[in-house]
Amino acid sequence: MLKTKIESILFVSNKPTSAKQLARFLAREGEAVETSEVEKIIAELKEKYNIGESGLRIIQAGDEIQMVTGPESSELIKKFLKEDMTGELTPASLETLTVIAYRGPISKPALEQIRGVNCGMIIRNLLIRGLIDFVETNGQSYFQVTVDFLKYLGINSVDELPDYERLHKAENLEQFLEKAEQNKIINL
Amino acid sequence: MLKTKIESILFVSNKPTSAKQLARFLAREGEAVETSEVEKIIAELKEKYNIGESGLRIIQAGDEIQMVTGPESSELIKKFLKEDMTGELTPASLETLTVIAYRGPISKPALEQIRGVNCGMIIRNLLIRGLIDFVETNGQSYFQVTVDFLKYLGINSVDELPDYERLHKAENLEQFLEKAEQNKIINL
Amino acid sequence: MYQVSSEKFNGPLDLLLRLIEEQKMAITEISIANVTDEYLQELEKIQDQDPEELSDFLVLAARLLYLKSKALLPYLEQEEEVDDLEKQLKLYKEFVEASKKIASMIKERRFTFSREKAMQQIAVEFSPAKNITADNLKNAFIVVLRRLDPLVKMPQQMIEKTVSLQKKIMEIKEFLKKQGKFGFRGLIESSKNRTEVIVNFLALLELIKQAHLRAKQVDAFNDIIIEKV
Repeated sequence: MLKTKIESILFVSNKPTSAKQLARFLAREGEAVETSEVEKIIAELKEKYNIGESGLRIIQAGDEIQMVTGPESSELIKKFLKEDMTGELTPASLETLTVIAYRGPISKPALEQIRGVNCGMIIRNLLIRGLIDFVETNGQSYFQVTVDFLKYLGINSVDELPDYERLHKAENLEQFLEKAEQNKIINL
Repeated sequence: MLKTKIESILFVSNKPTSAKQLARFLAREGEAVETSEVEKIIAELKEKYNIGESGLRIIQAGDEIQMVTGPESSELIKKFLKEDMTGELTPASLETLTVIAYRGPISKPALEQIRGVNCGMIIRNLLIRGLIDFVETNGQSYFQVTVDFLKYLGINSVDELPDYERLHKAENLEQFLEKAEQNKIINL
Repeated sequence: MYQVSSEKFNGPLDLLLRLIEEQKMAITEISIANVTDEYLQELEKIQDQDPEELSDFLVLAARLLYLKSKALLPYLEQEEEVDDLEKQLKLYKEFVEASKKIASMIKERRFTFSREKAMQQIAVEFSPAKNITADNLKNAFIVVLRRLDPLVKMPQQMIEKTVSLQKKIMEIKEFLKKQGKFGFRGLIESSKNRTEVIVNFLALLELIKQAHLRAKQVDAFNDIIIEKV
């Protein structure tokens, strides 16, 4: 169904798109369709979302269309999106931040091997909170703590963290990473 | 309208959330509401999105809920987002994942009783890939599949798995596990 | 991460199930007992296995031999506890079949997607938290390091030579040549770990089966005396 497909695309798309762009994308993917047909479907979707009780809208400015939340929720949404940025760090977030502080710059795969769980969401949250950032080398991102983080702790660099020398190069951690690398699990 | 607000939040949230989290957030924002009320609204929203022709879904794994695209659009959306899903699973990982999907939340000993083999490493790998997570009760970890697992299979919740009812409550399983516990004589 | 070198089987139940299916038999106590010899042959081939996993294979071997030797050692029959291997294997098979269905669902590639917040749409704003303190970080890191310990130690155990069943049988035969008889308890107590306990037990059952030795027990609580036939 073309309609459900367009609905899905509007949902995942973070930026405005147009009927023309959509028609072109669909054609490239083997779903040849006229722009006018896409326009008709968009009109139907607008009816579905914009009329009556709905938390979602399809808005249009000129040719640009986008799926967004309704205006009555906008204050709440702003606060919801900020939720992640305030308050205490969860134990899992604190642990992730710690590993990045003591072992950074570190790749996501290495970090996940050390913690033994997926860290995608937490990394994103720490990035948004400005506690970590990353450098890219050979297409791989390496995460490290930010200058703001250091300042907040009142130190000039990570090696001023308590017991840094000993913990940073802890023997079992080195052995563990060596094994992990031998097993070709991670690219360090 | 609480319902449109929850709908809006589910739309903007890029990570899974739960009825409890939503109720707590709404309460903080001056919209005192019971978790059970939020659960009722979520059930209504599921009906709105998951039934009939729709490009969007609301999926649930354990307590975690997320709004996602419908599986019919999979190929197209993948191209649109230029995203690639995770690689292959080994047969042993897939088998472990299957038991967790049907029987979760499940403890490691119970899982190993069913598979007849130590599952430590496989659990670790599945955790790192974000396909399972765990809840702790009385110091025991119980593993369950995540929303990411549902997204990988294109289903709305585990009870859509083939034969779910039967395998989830597989005949005699409870007694069988209990007996295995008592029969340590044989397992030494 | 430390992948088992022999990925041939997804564990002992998988091996057992395949052996029974090769014979085109239904899962019954009899068909299970019938593939015991084949199971032991396969077990001999499995080497360099993760010790935890190997001991799982051995535990099942012991259960199989127990099942098979019920006829040979009638007094075992009297023990009321029933080893429900048949039920366990049937249940395991259900999940194996379910996992095949899941595999084919994944092959259909009906993935669904959630919305991604575009990073550039969210203003990064330095937002620290009260629980970010140097001490908390240090303590959290120590917890992480401690959690790695068992993972680092495990592969070292792997280097330890696996006790082979065949070797053990030879050892017991040699020992009996010199001693004539010995106590079962002593044999179990001399074992260094769980794996060896099971191997010793297996070797013994195998020798009894092949009628190389005989087990005698005066009453239920006395040590079992093993004698050369």
